[in-house]
Amino acid sequence: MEQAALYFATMLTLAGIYAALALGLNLQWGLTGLMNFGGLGFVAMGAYTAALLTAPASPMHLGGFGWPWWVAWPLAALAGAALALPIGAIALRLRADYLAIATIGIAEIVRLAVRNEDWLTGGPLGVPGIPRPFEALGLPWGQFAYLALVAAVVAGLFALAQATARSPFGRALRAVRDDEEAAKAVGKNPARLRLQAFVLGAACMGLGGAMLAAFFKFMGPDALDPVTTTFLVWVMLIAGGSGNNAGAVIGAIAVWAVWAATDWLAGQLPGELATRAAYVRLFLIGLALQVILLTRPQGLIGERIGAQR
Amino acid sequence: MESLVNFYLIPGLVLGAIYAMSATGLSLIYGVMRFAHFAHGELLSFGAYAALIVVRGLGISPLAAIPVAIGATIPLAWAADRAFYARLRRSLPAVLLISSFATALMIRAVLYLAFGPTPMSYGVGIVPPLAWAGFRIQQRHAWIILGAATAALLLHLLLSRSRAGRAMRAMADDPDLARITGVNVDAVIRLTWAVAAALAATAGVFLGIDTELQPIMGFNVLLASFAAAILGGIGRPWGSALGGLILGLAEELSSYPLLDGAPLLSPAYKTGVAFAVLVLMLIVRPQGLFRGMG
Amino acid sequence: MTTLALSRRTLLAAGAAAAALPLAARAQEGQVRIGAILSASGGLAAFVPPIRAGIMLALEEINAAGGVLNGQRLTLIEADDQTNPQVGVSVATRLVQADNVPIIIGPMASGILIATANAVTIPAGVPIISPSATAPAISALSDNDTVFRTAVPDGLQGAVLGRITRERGIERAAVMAINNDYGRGLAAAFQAAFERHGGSVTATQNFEENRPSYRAELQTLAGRGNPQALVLVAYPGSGGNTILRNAVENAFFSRFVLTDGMRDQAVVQAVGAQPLAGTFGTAPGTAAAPERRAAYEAAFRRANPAMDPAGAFVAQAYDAAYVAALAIQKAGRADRAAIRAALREVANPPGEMVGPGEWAKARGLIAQGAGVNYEGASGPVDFNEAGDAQGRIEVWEIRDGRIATVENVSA
Amino acid sequence: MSGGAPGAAPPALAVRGLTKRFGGFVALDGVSLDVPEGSITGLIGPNGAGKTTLFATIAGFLPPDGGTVSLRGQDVTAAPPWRLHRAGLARTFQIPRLFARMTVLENLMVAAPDQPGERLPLPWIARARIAREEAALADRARAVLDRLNLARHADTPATALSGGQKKLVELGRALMSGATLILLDEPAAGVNRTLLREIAATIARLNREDGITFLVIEHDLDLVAELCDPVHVMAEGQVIAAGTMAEVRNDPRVAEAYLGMAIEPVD
Repeated sequence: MEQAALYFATMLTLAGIYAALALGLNLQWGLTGLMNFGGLGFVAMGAYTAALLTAPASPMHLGGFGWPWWVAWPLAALAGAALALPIGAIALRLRADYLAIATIGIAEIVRLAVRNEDWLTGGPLGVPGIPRPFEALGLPWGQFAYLALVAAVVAGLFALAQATARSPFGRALRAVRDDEEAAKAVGKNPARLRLQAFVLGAACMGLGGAMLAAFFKFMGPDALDPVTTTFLVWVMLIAGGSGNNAGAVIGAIAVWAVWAATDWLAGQLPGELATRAAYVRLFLIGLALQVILLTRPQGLIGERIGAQR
Repeated sequence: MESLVNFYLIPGLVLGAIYAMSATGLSLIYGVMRFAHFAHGELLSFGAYAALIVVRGLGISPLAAIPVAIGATIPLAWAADRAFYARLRRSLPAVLLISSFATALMIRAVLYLAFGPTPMSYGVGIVPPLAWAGFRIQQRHAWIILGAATAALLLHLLLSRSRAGRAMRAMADDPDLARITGVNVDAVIRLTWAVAAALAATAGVFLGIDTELQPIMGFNVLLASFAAAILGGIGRPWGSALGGLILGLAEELSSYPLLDGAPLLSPAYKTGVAFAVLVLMLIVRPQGLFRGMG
Repeated sequence: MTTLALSRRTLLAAGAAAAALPLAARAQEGQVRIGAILSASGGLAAFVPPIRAGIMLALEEINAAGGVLNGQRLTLIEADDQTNPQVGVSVATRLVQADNVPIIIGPMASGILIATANAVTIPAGVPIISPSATAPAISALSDNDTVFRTAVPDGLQGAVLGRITRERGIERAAVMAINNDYGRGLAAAFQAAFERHGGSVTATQNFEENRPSYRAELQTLAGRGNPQALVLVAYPGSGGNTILRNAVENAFFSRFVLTDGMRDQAVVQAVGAQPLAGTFGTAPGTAAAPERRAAYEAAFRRANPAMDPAGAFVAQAYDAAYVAALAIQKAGRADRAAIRAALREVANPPGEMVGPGEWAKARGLIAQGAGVNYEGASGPVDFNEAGDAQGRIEVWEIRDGRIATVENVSA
Repeated sequence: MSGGAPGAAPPALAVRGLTKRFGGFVALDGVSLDVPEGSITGLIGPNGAGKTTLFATIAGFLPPDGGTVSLRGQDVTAAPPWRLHRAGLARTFQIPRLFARMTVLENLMVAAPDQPGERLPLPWIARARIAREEAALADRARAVLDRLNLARHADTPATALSGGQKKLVELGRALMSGATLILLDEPAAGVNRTLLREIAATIARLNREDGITFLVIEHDLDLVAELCDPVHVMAEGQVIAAGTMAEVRNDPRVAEAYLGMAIEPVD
């Protein structure tokens, strides 16, 4: 029974980290209509910032300052925001799909830099030995405590996201999303609002990256890939209901549960089929996305008009 | 001088030709349907594998298999449009973009299931290059450059001389106007997919000839193709083609050993060149080299 | 509203089912489950089918010879890490916490192994045996003695490669290595050994996977310091073949030195036998006694006529499965700590030697309480303090278009 | 009401030599006009005359290529829309642009200028204060809806309204901004007769009771005749005539401009 509880705890921890990413994306896309397809770049910024600040000293990469997580994580969020600031200043003037492509490009460049700047990131060898908060408690309590920490962070982010969405600020963001020209006509400055939303969302992603790095206790250039770090989050947000913070969180948990279940089902298949199962799974993710878009484009719980007050 | 041409300019042109064909299709789709088609890379891969089947089955050259690749890829594009994009035509561009990403996953998965992850190639062995006064070019590279030029010529004739091509340009310029002036929108969309898929399939075969076939081969050039399309002004087929050539050359030339044998930029960062150019472009001239539409 | 309620309920049900399934299937009687984390999709996928075949061969032999413990069947619970550490961590969690396996074979890639071991298996005390993770850093994990490998660390292979390259008359070599832990680590080890033996590396270039062309990199390498050969640390599928073709076609290099990643007949098929004549390389070798190796190869060919028993890490995978089974037998129960403690007892001397296909004998010895010492298909499989098998390195050559083992040397 | 005498208080809006080009096409060719304080000024002309471009350029949506715009004597040429909005200038669109995923009430509330709740991090730390401000804002918005006879639609999603009602909501947004000068782009287009009367009456009342100045683009010349004085006529990017409706109706240049282009439906 303890193993089962641990399994749930691990899965929930990962789902919680994804929920943080989905909340960030919801700020950007759901509330403001910014197509950020470069989530990986911001997650990587946060993850490496936290990794280098908390890991023990090492000649293989910069730093290893051994700082406590509660100092490093806010700085990781800041690092995500710091990356978003110049990108946003350049790219947010552009059409939505340009932003999508530009953000993918930035994410690629971040990935290349992480892989090649050995002095900073340890290159392909990554940063090992990242401490995980509460691991000193051992199993199973350390695991549960970490889950509680992630859950608390997500709850905090959720509360902030709700306060943002329901505030006049959130209303202005939605105005920019629905109709930029009309937003200008009612006195909003779309460029400024977009930049704020973009940077806030990126901070959420940076924080998510920090939690991920601590969970893996390792961060390397292969540890983040676009499918699981960027696109899966999109699936989660769309499935849960973009524009709705609760939708983002529920989408993250639901899609992660399905993802984990398909992995488990694949494991039950005999030998050769199991190899192929990964591809069947890829196909099913695509199909699920299409079915959601076609039959329930607003997601499980869509944005509710007039529910903000 | 010879080494610059042989090892940087010609490979740059070959890569640029492949980017250009892919970017032109993306650009046409964007012009007519107003969304960034993320499954375009998978159209390349699909065309390449379709050609592989006949190359292996009939023992013909991959160049001769291009019609087969085109013939297989066009129905695939139509099917994706029919099944998904057509039903979302009235949605936001972002929704279509996400849908096309989902389509990409599905096509890629099918290719993996059918052919597995191991790279495959059309031919075996090495063919010596054609040489002329120190300049050398691989035969297949000559074919690719010629083939891309032919494709560009055909596309030019289609867009400028045929009624259907003009209708396509009209749609791209102003969809609503085109609609009320009696352009058959559905026919234009079908034609656009056909042209884009044909270009993608050909580019896929070329990529396969130049390197190897893998289900993700198309996705690997997709982002550079987008960058090329934006560079040229998305929605403008000629701008995109030129953008492709520029990026291909820029990517290869970025590691030219100008100073004392050390490359300008570590080749490890080569894939970043396309995006660096793109970001610069967005700062300096966001509408693209040649004004984009819309 | 009804559709919403309905879909919410469906979703909850789906979620609950997803979570409950692993529990329902746990611990079926009459079998002992071994976990395996392989990179069935993603960058290393091409290596997996023969490696899986190696593992399956060991399990089938053991099951056919009476199974483990009291006649229980060994079954393999597989997971695909998609060559991605993040996925690796989550599937390892599933194996450890939901499927409750007592021991895991894999993961294959070093980066994935480090991530999963740190995050999942070390805290849970689950022993893992990787057949193919070769990064030197793995030896240094603080793992409570739970991380083992039958693969030989890159440091050893690089040392041998450096020595034999020099011995074969090459003084100046250019190095091109895939830009990951494997490529960088092996290239560094090669350079150290090559220079120690009086060679010099003219230039090193790390390359990104899956690029359409590598001419610029090759031109850069060929143009500096007049190298006599190209040392290529790569996998065929993620750029290795393309690099060889680019190099041959443009006459950048005519001699190639390769590593285990490129020890694949498909490379010869793609590039051609003639340009690769005289190419040599290293791989984790077999230090196995010839008759043990022969027994394994014959059995493998019977079961998998289309695959190569000498493929990269295949024998290591077979041995990993075999040692795992022996440790379970020795421990007397499918318990993680007991198995971990038994691993060295069954793999290292002292004890009576048992080899591939000799399960019944090993079983008998263990039942009598006698010591056993497994000598496998890849080598003696003796784990040192770091959990590394002390293997040997194979030197191979391409002769008449076929890959042939020349010798097995110790580092 | 007529334009102020020289030397009197500056006009609400003064446009001088405003020019706007799109590539080779000259959309505005040195447009000059005054909107006297307190007037309902009309702007008519055939399709493609540049009227909507003029609105967009005045309101800061398009950067002008030449000329000046001043608001009550202050130069606001090329000022961004949000600055003009704060200075009391609001515009509506030819085809109403409401925020689709908001209720009618929210569409109005969002238009209020200088909302403290739009400045981070106030929404996170001063929740009570924001809630009070919001309640007051909602009351104001309801009062505006009352005046526009839309109170029963307060919680309706904006997309569910008829075309005429959307026009009214746009007007309501302009009122919420506290604008003293409103640019109305075809308030009567696509609106049924009954609602049209209501809109006309509302504009007149707002002008009379609240002293709001209007510049109105309108094709319904009877409505222009009823509401507007003075009236400016544009054709091909230029102002070709100005005066009372009766005066411009009899101007031969105006007749020519209308005949030379597609004939307008003049009832």
